[in-house]
Amino acid sequence: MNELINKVTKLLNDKTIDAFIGYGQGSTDRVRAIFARTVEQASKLIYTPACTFNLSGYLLKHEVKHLGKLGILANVAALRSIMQLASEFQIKDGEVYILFVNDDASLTEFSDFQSIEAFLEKANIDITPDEKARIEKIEAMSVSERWEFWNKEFEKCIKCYACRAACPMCYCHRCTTDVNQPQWIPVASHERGNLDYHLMRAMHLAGRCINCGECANACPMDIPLNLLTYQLIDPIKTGFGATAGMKADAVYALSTFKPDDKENFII
Amino acid sequence: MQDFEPKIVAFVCNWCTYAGADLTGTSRTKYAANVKIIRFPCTGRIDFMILMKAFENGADGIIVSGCHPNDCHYSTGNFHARRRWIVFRNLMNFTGIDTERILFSWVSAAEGFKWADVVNNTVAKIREMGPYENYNKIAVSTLLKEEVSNHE
Amino acid sequence: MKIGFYPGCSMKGGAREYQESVVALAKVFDIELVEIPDWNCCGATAAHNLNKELSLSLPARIMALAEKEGITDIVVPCAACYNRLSVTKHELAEDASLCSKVTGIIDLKYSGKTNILNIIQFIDKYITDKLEEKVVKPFNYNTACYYGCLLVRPHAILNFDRVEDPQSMDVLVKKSGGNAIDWAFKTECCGAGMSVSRTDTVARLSGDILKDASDRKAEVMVVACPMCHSNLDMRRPEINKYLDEKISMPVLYISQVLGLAVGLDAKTLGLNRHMTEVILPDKPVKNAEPAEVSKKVANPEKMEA
Amino acid sequence: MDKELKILKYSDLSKLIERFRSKGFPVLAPVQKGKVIEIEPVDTLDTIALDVLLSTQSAKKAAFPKVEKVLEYTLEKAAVKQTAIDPNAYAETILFGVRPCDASGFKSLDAIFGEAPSDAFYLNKKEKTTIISFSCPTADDYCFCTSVGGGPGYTAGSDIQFTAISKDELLVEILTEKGKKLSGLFNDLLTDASPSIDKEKFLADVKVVFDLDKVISNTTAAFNSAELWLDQSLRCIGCGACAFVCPTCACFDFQDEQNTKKGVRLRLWDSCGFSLFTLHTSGHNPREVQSQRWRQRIMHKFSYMPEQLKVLGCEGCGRCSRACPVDMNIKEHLTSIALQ
Amino acid sequence: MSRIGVFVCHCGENISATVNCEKVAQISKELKGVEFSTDYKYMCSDPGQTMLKEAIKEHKLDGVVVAACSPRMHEPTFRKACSEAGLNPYLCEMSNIREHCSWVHPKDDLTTEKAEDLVRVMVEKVKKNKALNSIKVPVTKTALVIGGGVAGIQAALDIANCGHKVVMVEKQPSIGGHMSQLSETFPTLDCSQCILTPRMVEIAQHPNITLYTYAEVEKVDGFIGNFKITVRKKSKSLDEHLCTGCGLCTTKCPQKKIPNEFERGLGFRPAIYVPFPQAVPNKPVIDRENCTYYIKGKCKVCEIVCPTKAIRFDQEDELVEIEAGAIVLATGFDVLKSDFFPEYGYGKYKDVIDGLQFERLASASGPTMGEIRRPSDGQIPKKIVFVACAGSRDPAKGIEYCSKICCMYTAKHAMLYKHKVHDGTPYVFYMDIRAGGKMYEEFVRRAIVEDETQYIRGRVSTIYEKNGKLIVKGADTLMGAEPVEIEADMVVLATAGVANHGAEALAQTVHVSYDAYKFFAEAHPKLKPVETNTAGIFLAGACQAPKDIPESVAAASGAAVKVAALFSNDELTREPLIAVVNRQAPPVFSSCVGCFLCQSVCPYQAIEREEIKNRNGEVIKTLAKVNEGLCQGCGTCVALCRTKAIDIHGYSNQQVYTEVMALLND
Repeated sequence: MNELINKVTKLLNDKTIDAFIGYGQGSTDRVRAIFARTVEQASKLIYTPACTFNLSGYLLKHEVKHLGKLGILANVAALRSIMQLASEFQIKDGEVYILFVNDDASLTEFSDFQSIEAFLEKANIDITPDEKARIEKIEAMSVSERWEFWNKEFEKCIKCYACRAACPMCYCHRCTTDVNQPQWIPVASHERGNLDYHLMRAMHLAGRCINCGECANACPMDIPLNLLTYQLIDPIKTGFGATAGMKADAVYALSTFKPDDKENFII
Repeated sequence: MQDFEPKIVAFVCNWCTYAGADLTGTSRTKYAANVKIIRFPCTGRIDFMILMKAFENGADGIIVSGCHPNDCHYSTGNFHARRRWIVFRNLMNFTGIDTERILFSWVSAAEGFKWADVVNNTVAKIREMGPYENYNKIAVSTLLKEEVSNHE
Repeated sequence: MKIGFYPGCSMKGGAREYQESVVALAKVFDIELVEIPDWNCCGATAAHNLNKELSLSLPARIMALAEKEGITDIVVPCAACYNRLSVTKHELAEDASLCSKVTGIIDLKYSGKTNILNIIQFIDKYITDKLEEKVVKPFNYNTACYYGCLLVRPHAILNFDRVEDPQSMDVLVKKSGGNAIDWAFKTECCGAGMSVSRTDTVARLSGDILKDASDRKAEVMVVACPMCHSNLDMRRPEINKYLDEKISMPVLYISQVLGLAVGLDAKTLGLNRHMTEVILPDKPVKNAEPAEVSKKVANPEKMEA
Repeated sequence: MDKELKILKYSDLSKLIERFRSKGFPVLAPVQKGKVIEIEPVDTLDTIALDVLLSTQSAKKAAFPKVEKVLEYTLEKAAVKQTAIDPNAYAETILFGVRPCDASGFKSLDAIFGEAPSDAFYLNKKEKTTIISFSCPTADDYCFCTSVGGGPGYTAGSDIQFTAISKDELLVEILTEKGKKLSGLFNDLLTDASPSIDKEKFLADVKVVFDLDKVISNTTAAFNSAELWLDQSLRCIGCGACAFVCPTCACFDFQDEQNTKKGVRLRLWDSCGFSLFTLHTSGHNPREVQSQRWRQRIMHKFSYMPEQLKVLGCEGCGRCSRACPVDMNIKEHLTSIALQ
Repeated sequence: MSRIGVFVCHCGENISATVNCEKVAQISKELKGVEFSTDYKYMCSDPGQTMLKEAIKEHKLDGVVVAACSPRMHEPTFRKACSEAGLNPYLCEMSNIREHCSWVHPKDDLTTEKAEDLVRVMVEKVKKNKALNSIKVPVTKTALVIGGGVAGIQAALDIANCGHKVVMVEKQPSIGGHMSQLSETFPTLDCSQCILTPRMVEIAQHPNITLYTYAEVEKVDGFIGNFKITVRKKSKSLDEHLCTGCGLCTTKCPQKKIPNEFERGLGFRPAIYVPFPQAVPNKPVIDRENCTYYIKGKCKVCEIVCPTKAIRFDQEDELVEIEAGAIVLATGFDVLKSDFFPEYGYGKYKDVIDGLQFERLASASGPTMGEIRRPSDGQIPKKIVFVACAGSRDPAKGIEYCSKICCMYTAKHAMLYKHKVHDGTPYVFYMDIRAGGKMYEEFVRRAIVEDETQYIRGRVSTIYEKNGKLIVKGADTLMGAEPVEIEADMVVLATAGVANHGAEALAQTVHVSYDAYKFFAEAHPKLKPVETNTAGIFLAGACQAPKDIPESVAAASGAAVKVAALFSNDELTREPLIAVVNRQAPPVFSSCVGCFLCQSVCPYQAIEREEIKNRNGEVIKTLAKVNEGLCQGCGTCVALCRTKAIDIHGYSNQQVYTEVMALLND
């Protein structure tokens, strides 16, 4: 932890960065994002096993960007977010100073996107066995059981859009939900409005989701939203050979094709 | 269920399937009147959300059809559409939307008979399956009809 | 490995040696052939001219019986039986109402999922891979492979080999160490349908076949059909009379050729049952070295050295 | 009216629900659903989660649901034909087992919706809702009701309040005429309570953490302190979770849903945290950045409402902090404002 | 409030026989926003159109729905009529109640209801239509002709003679195509090369024509009037400017035994070669696959003997960029590979040859100097069998269609044979004789009557060799299906004409469609025989279907006229049904977030980047922008766009959404 604080202090002092996005102590048993702009603030940086959430979404937040040159403490999910955002022209190489805490508490700094790509090649990017089991459990249901299951989940949704706000890939200034000519997605949080919203979001994240799970973590109503996008990861990988957030210059799986893409349902 | 006339919407591309359906007409091949066509320039233009809109507005079945691979008027639109459908179908299936109610097909401008077959088979299948009760419960019309409720 | 075996009438009569050789060959490769219990006539030659439903019900029953036993592959060495079973499977798959009618007649469950294998398909599926390593006595003869009609036609249904110039037996003969000759009568008619009624026609048709093979220096002819065999073998006196020439070329089943190559003796393979005496003089083996060794020699580095 | 004190045997509680239901009153109560606790219609006591700290969402939806139909219309050749929704078409309802902060939250909503022109949809529902609250035996670090004038046994807004005084007995405070009327249904189960019972003994200990007057005055003064708001809200991601779980947030949006023939007008929850909340058609947004939206949230609750409606916009339930995905802790932020 | 007019057409009785048109018009009148509604016998007729125009003026209509036939048929007609009445043509839509309704459903209420539905959908759609103006694009007055056979030559010369530039790209080292291989041509028996080679020379010398031989089209971008083509000029290992075409290198090359493609394998050529003596350009290329230098690294005999030092062993392929306004495809055909017929022994027996090989044998410049000698031993065949329909009209093993040219050239072959081998007997096995054409039937009669060709109506079952003879077994169906056996000395197979090898890949490169046989597809079989479905790309010759020389030349001239017509204007008017990125006032500028995922879906590279700068010149936002000239309006980007920042005119989000709404809510 000291190494991190020392490093960030140095970066701030020598003006390499103007602000550093890291973790700090939060309410009671929580950790939260902090934005160290001074040495004093940097001394509040912590790194504990609870520091698991993906900070990368802040890189595109208007007010955070205005703090100046940013540094960030990135975990694997954040690194993948950065790669994906780079492939969508939202972050440029060298724009952000990226630190990573290794298992032995030492720090890795990434000089460029290429080094992140090399790092990610060896990193564990899979969804957890628990998440996998939950997906399999749903897949094992009948069609109508699945409909019932999701209907029950979506019923709870209050359309607070915490999932969207927490997702690093949901950076559109004008989400489809906000488009009202035509009103593709009903604003109301009734069953239809909720189903439309969540399917739309899952579809828009298909091939872009880097399985950080922030959507589900953010949901105050405890809807397992992450499973919607997670279950598309495997088909996209096996079907199209694409995995999101691995390369800064990747072509999006759904804006390319192979003439021999396999399907078994088109007659 | 005897009198059930399924409502089926067909989303087709202008160059192949729409022209194929024109040929069905020119050949005077008969098919069921339940299917109504909405014309798109290309299958690549067909947004997945429009399929959801069709179900929400009471469609019991959907046909999506365009040019065979390599035959796209715009050369690659149908390839992109195919990927999108592969993914969307996966998602629909996972969320319990009945993928049996959406038929995807390639019907070329020369396949007037195939179009009649596609329509007739789909109508027969949906007729057998009955109205799409699950989706009808949350359809637009349901909200419009519904009495004022106390608690959502 | 449990593979179904449908002998049909020939294997139990005129072509006993065919069955004997198939079973013996399978045994060499540790394959157990299970005769389908309570099998019946396939209806070949006559039934489909007389009564379509009967002609389909007979083979359907055979396949249904196999299904009941949990058999997925049926080996049908007789080309006529193979043809009937395959055609039935095809017709019932194409026409659901016909299928339900036929299953009603046979009163058995029929799914149409059983694989029908002719002798070559059987060998290709289970034996060919291991054939070359088991060859101990290469079948070193000029061999004319004769396919006849029922094995490859109609192509649309059987989808087996090239209709006009089939190659599958030629490949097997080559793998057994033989020289499959190029000749023109591979699929000419042998006259099977007139085997009994018009022996003069048989003599002419089969005679032309034997004559062409003989002219092209064939030492032995290979077949995969009991009808072909009986015409080419049993009708030899009539043929020789028609040709005015004595052709002593023996006619073997493909299973016998492979059997000889893997070292089975003539008796086991039933060679003694042929009408035309099987005389195959020992010949010096040209290429005694196993294939793998020859590959090594072909290594360019070694050659340079 | 003066409050009446009674005792109810815990074992008779289930009879209450049975009687309410047999009279045809819908009963809304907290129900545990996985990790969340929702306020839902119930039929029996055993489905009610009484020993939980708080429901995830507040109880406001009893009178202010997340989706509410307010108008129906048909599009005819020449004109639009409207059919008004009768706001009175709402059954007498019992809101049961909620916490004092939920009940007192309705005070703020009453003030907002009661202001002219008054909102018949809300007021009628509220009028027909009888609230039976349960005082709080426990609290957590997010609770700060005592700092904003409430408390674990706060009775304002409740028609009846129950307090567990032993394993078997509940103290029943009948607080309003509405409560009195409803208690007629279970008078037979009540016995008189000794006036000497010290209710406070059975309540959670919630410390006062800031000076409310300071918060109000400092907030009002801090309108132009952009740095303060930015500093507090840098991590805010602009979702609406805080507003939607809040017992006093009352902002709403109208949306028409229609096909080519007919349509309905719906009232939906909205949140000042959304960037679109104040977006003008021109593209101009008076609250362009998140810190301005955060300022609005705090100022509305602690400056504008006290000033204009004479009520505070906060009950100190802490739901917003618990629901916040990025740990925006309102108690902490208010404390720091008080110390400015 | 909309003022929409609905016009329901009876189409004589084509629609009214099953649809109650009066009722459709009546019901439509009740729809919100419909100001006027009527039905009429023939909307497309002059009085019909006049009625439409008058109604637009009289009722001040701001939208029109014509319920009639397919919009693919008459949309332009009615849009033009609207335009003439002062209504923006893009405020007119058609409901297809003929092809999609009256013709495919029986006469009953459901059919009329469907027609009502289809009209309602378009009424709602047209409310969301926007007035649009057509787009003008400049035309580059250069044509690219792909293929240098007789069709390509004709098209190129015709276009060039109209005063336009032409670039011709030919895959082979010389132009000339199949026609240059032919001996004499039917039905006149004039020498093929004598009539072709002057035109080949004309190509080489024409000031408006640039010729690239040994070159292939690699990439085609752009659109009508503005194609950008990348051509790969394969290395000839030769400096063409220095080479004088003296031919010394070809005589000295030590590699002499390479089967000669031009002679269809009946002769040999060296590794550095000119395909045939009259080749254009008459300069050699090195066939690197067979050149000793490229294989073993030493030789260079040609370089040593070359008097002008023109050999370039290290020459690399060159990529040439061409800008053209139109493309003519003239890539010709190929003959069916004969291994479809193992029973005919092609490839197994040297004396079984195909028709093109026979052409070479009969050609005065061929391997036998025009004498008919069989390949195996050079003997003159006394009995020769021609097998017509070797692959054609044979769905089982060959191709389903008739190759059209074989009947004629087989008759010609028989005649040429008889003219050269007077004591020989030609036999022809045929299915039918198809000799439609000027002087064609007479020509065949001559082969039968004057040249005593034995025509046998029946198919050949098998051909095998016996004692140096080819035994041809067949049946004579006119003689009671008697089996026929002919002991022939040589057999010529009239193998089917098929699409060129690589036609499919080329079609995909230039973005044209092709039929099941891989022949390029015309836009309309009758009315647009030389156009493709891709605007600005035309067809000439046998790349479209088997054609003989006169037909190929006629089609080529047709295509040339189409090109010339296109080039007659400096600008081209295009439909404005294209994608567009929304723009809004600052500080938003657009709902586009600049993720550019749309860029890679665009088949036309029409998505560009637009940088929005502040007053200090700093980039504050990067947005997608659609190039109007390049966009063809497929809309694939629209479906992909998450913020719905891209929309497409004519099929906008509002329009398709409304259509679904209207269709399902009656």
